[in-house]
Amino acid sequence: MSVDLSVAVGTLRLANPVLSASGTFGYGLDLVDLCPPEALGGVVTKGLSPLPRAGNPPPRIVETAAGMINAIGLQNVGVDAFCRESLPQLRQRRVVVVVNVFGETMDAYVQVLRRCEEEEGIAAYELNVSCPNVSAGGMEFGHEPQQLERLTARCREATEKPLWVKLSPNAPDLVATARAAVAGGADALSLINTVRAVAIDAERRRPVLPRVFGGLSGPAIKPIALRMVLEVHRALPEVPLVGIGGIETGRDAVEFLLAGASAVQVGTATFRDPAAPLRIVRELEAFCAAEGVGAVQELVGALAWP
Amino acid sequence: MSVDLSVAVGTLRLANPVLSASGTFGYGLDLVDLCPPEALGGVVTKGLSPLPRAGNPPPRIVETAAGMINAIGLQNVGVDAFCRESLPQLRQRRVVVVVNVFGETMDAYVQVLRRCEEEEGIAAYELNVSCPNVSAGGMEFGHEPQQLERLTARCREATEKPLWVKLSPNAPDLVATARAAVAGGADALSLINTVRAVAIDAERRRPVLPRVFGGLSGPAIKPIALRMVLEVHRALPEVPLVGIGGIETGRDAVEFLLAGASAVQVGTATFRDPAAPLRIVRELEAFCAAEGVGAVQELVGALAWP
Amino acid sequence: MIARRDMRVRLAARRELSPSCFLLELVTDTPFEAQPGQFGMLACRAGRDPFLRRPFSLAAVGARGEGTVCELLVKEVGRGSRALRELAVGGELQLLAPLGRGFDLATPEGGRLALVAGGIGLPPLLFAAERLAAAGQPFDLFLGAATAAELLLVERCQRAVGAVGGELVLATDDGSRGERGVITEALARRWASGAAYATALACGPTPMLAALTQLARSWGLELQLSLEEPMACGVGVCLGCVVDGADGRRVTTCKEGPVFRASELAARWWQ
Amino acid sequence: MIARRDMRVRLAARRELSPSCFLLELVTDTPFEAQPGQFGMLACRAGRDPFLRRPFSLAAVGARGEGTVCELLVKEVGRGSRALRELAVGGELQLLAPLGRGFDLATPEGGRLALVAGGIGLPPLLFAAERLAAAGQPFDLFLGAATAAELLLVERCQRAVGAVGGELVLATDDGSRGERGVITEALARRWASGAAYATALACGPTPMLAALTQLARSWGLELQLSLEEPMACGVGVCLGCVVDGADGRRVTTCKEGPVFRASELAARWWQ
Ligand SMILES: Cc1cc2nc3c(=O)[nH]c(=O)nc-3n(C[C@H](O)[C@H](O)[C@H](O)COP(=O)(O)OP(=O)(O)OC[C@H]3O[C@@H](n4cnc5c(N)ncnc54)[C@H](O)[C@@H]3O)c2cc1C
Ligand SMILES: Cc1cc2nc3c(=O)[nH]c(=O)nc-3n(C[C@H](O)[C@H](O)[C@H](O)COP(=O)(O)OP(=O)(O)OC[C@H]3O[C@@H](n4cnc5c(N)ncnc54)[C@H](O)[C@@H]3O)c2cc1C
Ligand SMILES: Cc1cc2nc3c(=O)[nH]c(=O)nc-3n(C[C@H](O)[C@H](O)[C@H](O)COP(=O)(O)O)c2cc1C
Ligand SMILES: Cc1cc2nc3c(=O)[nH]c(=O)nc-3n(C[C@H](O)[C@H](O)[C@H](O)COP(=O)(O)O)c2cc1C
Ligand code: FES
Ligand code: FES
Repeated sequence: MSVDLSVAVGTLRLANPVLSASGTFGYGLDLVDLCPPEALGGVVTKGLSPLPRAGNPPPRIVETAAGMINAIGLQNVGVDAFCRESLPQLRQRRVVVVVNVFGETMDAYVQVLRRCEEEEGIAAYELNVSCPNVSAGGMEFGHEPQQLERLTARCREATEKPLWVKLSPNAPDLVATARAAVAGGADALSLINTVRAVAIDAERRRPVLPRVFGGLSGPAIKPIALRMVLEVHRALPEVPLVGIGGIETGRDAVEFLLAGASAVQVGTATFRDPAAPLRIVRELEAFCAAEGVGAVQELVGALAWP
Repeated sequence: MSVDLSVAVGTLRLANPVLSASGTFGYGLDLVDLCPPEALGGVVTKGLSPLPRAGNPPPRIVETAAGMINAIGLQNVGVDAFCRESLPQLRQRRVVVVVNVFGETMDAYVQVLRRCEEEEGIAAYELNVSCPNVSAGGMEFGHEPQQLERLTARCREATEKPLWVKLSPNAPDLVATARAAVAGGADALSLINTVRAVAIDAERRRPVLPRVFGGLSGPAIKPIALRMVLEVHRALPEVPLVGIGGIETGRDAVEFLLAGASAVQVGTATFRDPAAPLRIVRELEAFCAAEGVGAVQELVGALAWP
Repeated sequence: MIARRDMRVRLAARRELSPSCFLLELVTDTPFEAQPGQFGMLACRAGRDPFLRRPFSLAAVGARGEGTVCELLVKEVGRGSRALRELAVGGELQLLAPLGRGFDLATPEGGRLALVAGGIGLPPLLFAAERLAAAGQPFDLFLGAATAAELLLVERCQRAVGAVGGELVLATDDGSRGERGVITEALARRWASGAAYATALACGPTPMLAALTQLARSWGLELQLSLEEPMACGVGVCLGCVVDGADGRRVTTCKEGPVFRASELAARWWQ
Repeated sequence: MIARRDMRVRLAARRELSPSCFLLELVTDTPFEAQPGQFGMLACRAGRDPFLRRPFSLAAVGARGEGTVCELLVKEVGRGSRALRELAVGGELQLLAPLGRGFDLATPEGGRLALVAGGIGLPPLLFAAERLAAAGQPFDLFLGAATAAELLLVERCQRAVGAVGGELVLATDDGSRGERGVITEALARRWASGAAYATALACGPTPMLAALTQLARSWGLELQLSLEEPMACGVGVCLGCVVDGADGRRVTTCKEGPVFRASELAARWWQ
């Protein structure tokens, strides 16, 4: 049985619903031999800022039970280097590119978008709003609905391409931030980013990470991510969602689709299995074939509510 | 080297800092052969309500990566049966008993406390406030600081014994709820309860749990629990804390102590290893001996902040 | 009550029984005993994946040297059973056993037991059959499966039944071996032709148990059922494994079961 | 560049080398090759525990039949290495290899290489030594450990060194074998008595590498260091394994390393 894997995330059509998540697939070209990016629904870039950033000092990662904590600190080559060095190759390979954007001020976000708008071959933008808003005292953009609405609206003005806002699971009120992003003009919401977490070195009596806090990812958080997708989908059933958090298998992807996601992103799983996103596409296809699902799109939001 | 394992949680002295967590050790007597309750710092009972409750329909549990989701629905024998059937034996064994209390109204909490106050052999109370407040429209007591303060104050009037309030990780503002519990008269705060989560059956396209949502526990949540203990300890350094969430080893216990907990509770780990709480006491002792820690109490809050 | 223990066990042998099922021979240094129908909680792999232990009915328990050998029959369905399939012989696991309430094997004077097993429901009944055979108590064994290849350990079952002059009745859904159709129909045919049993002991898929309960009620046959529910602790502390009891209480399968008399369970459990 | 592959490998043998260290012989059906200093990301147990793969330096890679045999030397310190200790022979694992940038083994005309290994830093240097021996390139090997029992594979090292007329210098902190003291002091004594090296290749604990860097700088000796940093992906996509580079950039150990020339690293990396 042949399965139609294509999905729509708002107006954006994808050949299949599996994207690589930001920060776990470089700029899309590091794993061409193990996981060809053009075989995926799309690739979300490492978060880009106007200028290159060195990120946090090491150590930056800690293994946890069925997950890991990272504090990379948004190291990136800067939007300009990305556009010059990676984008042409991605374009040539016909990769669906979603540029992940962050900044410490609203202007910084807009700068990244403006620079990208000069280029061909970008399919959509994803705003990483788990970033301290320097002008508003360091509170994360994604934690305060009014700030988030303004940020989204500013970015909305800068582009007509699909604009995704990536929600933080640490926000006091998830649904309120979701609504704010939509009010500001978001076309879709991606969720979730990493969960705030700490690791402690018992012998040395100090936090493992120099900045103490980091973000938890991997299968450990899957049940939380799935819950959040379901909550946002029930509150805002018309808004396209992109599900993220601990996805490791085709079946995991199905669960997120059923909960209301139109597509999914695979992050940490790629560290354990560099071909994970591609494998998940195949497993998803096999699942649909076995269950008699002709088109993956049918699964989106198809959860029976008891 | 002999290690002094005793700790103080406010005015309550415990022979060691390891308690069994509510809902994972029955009423303290089910595992006397595998994990003698009198060898622990204490035992926290399954949550008690004024009358017996049947809890949720099955299925009630789902395995997840390094954790599980439960929706037991607070099945319990009722406070009266506990006081008649279990408490005398616990008393005889000189077990340090912490009664976990919940209700759907403030009066229900107070009723449980009043009934317990008639008995000897209860060391402290722990209020489970992750319970829908029926009179306030179903919002959980632990999610709204004002309600929580009132509930704590009402319970405070009913007893002079140590009163612990168990915080929910799902509250919009953890530190605000912590402050409210303290303002209401709590002697200590236990954290964390389970994290709201969902599991989906991909083939059947429905939630695994009949009530859809459940609570995630186990090592998967440890990095989140540790972060929350650290956050509350930094905001309220004078308030005794009891750390809970994914503790499986003596080293895990040390991490919570360093983060600011005066004692810890072991929950889900007991399902994988019925002797886990006792093993953790021994591992903690071995850790201290190896690291030259003469008294466990020294570890409490001893994390170096970078 | 037989003392339970959390034991280190070593995989001494694995034998394929069918395309999906295999037998594990686990040995331990310490002696232990169990009743048919009791189970153990097995950590299927070192480390945290799978996270929870899995309950497995004990299929045989006997002395070997100073220690004990314990057999499990396992059907490969998911994470835990797959880990058991992959475990190299010589590998070690942790087993907490024996747990729960087993079958009551006492037969009323001159009465006869029917043992009814569907698919991977065989293990507790194999244990019961071999115990009954050793004690010289008469019984018949009804063994059903989807297809011939999934009828497990038929010769061994035959030996146990034969030792007490009983009958081994086989049935497969596709008729590839034994009678065609489900095993409860085979039992009903025996009953209709006069085979009166004092008690039936059964384990198998829920539809089989449901059909059996209906029949037993209409016949006035006493029935003991071994149930399978998802379990976290296996020792009665998590309340994860409950079923609805006849008295309206929710009862734990791990501690009050896994064997229940049908009369102890809520009628709606069967609908 | 040699193509990397994510391969199924089977544990063909495990050999104890010291109280804490052992050698694994992993075989795979597919041929692969590697350069000394390159590493592989090994999933140390089936399932999710440990969660991340662990990087291990390749200690030897060679053809066996149609496939390849690859040796690792492992020190038992935590979850991953313990799982490797427990893995039954015959068990299968997943290995992504070869990864990263290895040593540059080219020797300037008439020059001589010094290979310096501390403790479990031996594997990449053993690989280098056996390659150099096979190619007839002269080198001396300096091997240090805390105590005699932790000096690994001494005879095998001796054979490699002997093949090209080089010297094997041993040192232990407690003087139980070879020279007393740290291995860098042994190197310094050789240097002082006129042994001029073109380049040193080194792997070992950070204090050893730091001491070596100081010495090399004062001597004007070119130095290649194999670094160990915590890694999540091993392939350059997570940015978890960075160290500070000489040019102020943070460079990935897994992709731009693990072998760096000392001059490529920030001076403060050594303080
Ligand atoms: C008291 C008791 C005794 C048991 N005795 C035995 C025994 O002797 N032999 C034995 O093989 N099993 C037995 N089981 C079942 C066993 O505990 C596991 O549930 C089973 O091995 C599946 O675990 P898993 O980790 O392989 O699959 P999981 O990863 O836990 O499940 C994988 C998927 O399969 C589904 N599933 C679970 N069980 C079954 C099933 N039986 N058939 C089809 N799908 C299923 C799950 O819903 C899930 O979707 C017993 C259970 C109980 C409660
Ligand atoms: C490029 C590279 C090559 C490597 N090659 C080898 C090799 O050939 N052989 C080898 O044995 N290891 C090698 N390692 C180290 C290896 O990857 C693991 O870090 C090591 O095996 C410990 O993993 P674990 O899971 O056993 O311990 P973990 O559970 O990860 O760690 C347990 C504890 O030990 C500490 N720890 C980690 N590493 C060490 C150490 N080396 N000594 C003391 N304590 C430690 C950790 O901080 C932690 O507290 C290499 C690392 C890198 C980056
Ligand atoms: C090492 C690492 C780096 C990440 N960097 C980014 C980033 O730059 N921008 C962003 O929006 N999310 C980033 N994330 C979050 C992931 O995109 C994803 O939301 C999260 O890890 C949860 O998914 P997972 O469990 O599949 O990894 C990063 C995650 C990890 C593990
Ligand atoms: C099956 C189960 C039942 C629980 N019942 C209760 C309860 O009755 N009252 C309560 O306050 N917490 C209850 N909890 C929460 C635990 O006490 C603990 O806070 C939580 O599981 C996190 O700790 P852990 O990861 O060590 O299990 C329950 C947890 C589980 C897994
Ligand atoms: S499995 Fe925990 S009570 Fe039965
Ligand atoms: S380990 Fe991921 S970038 Fe090096």
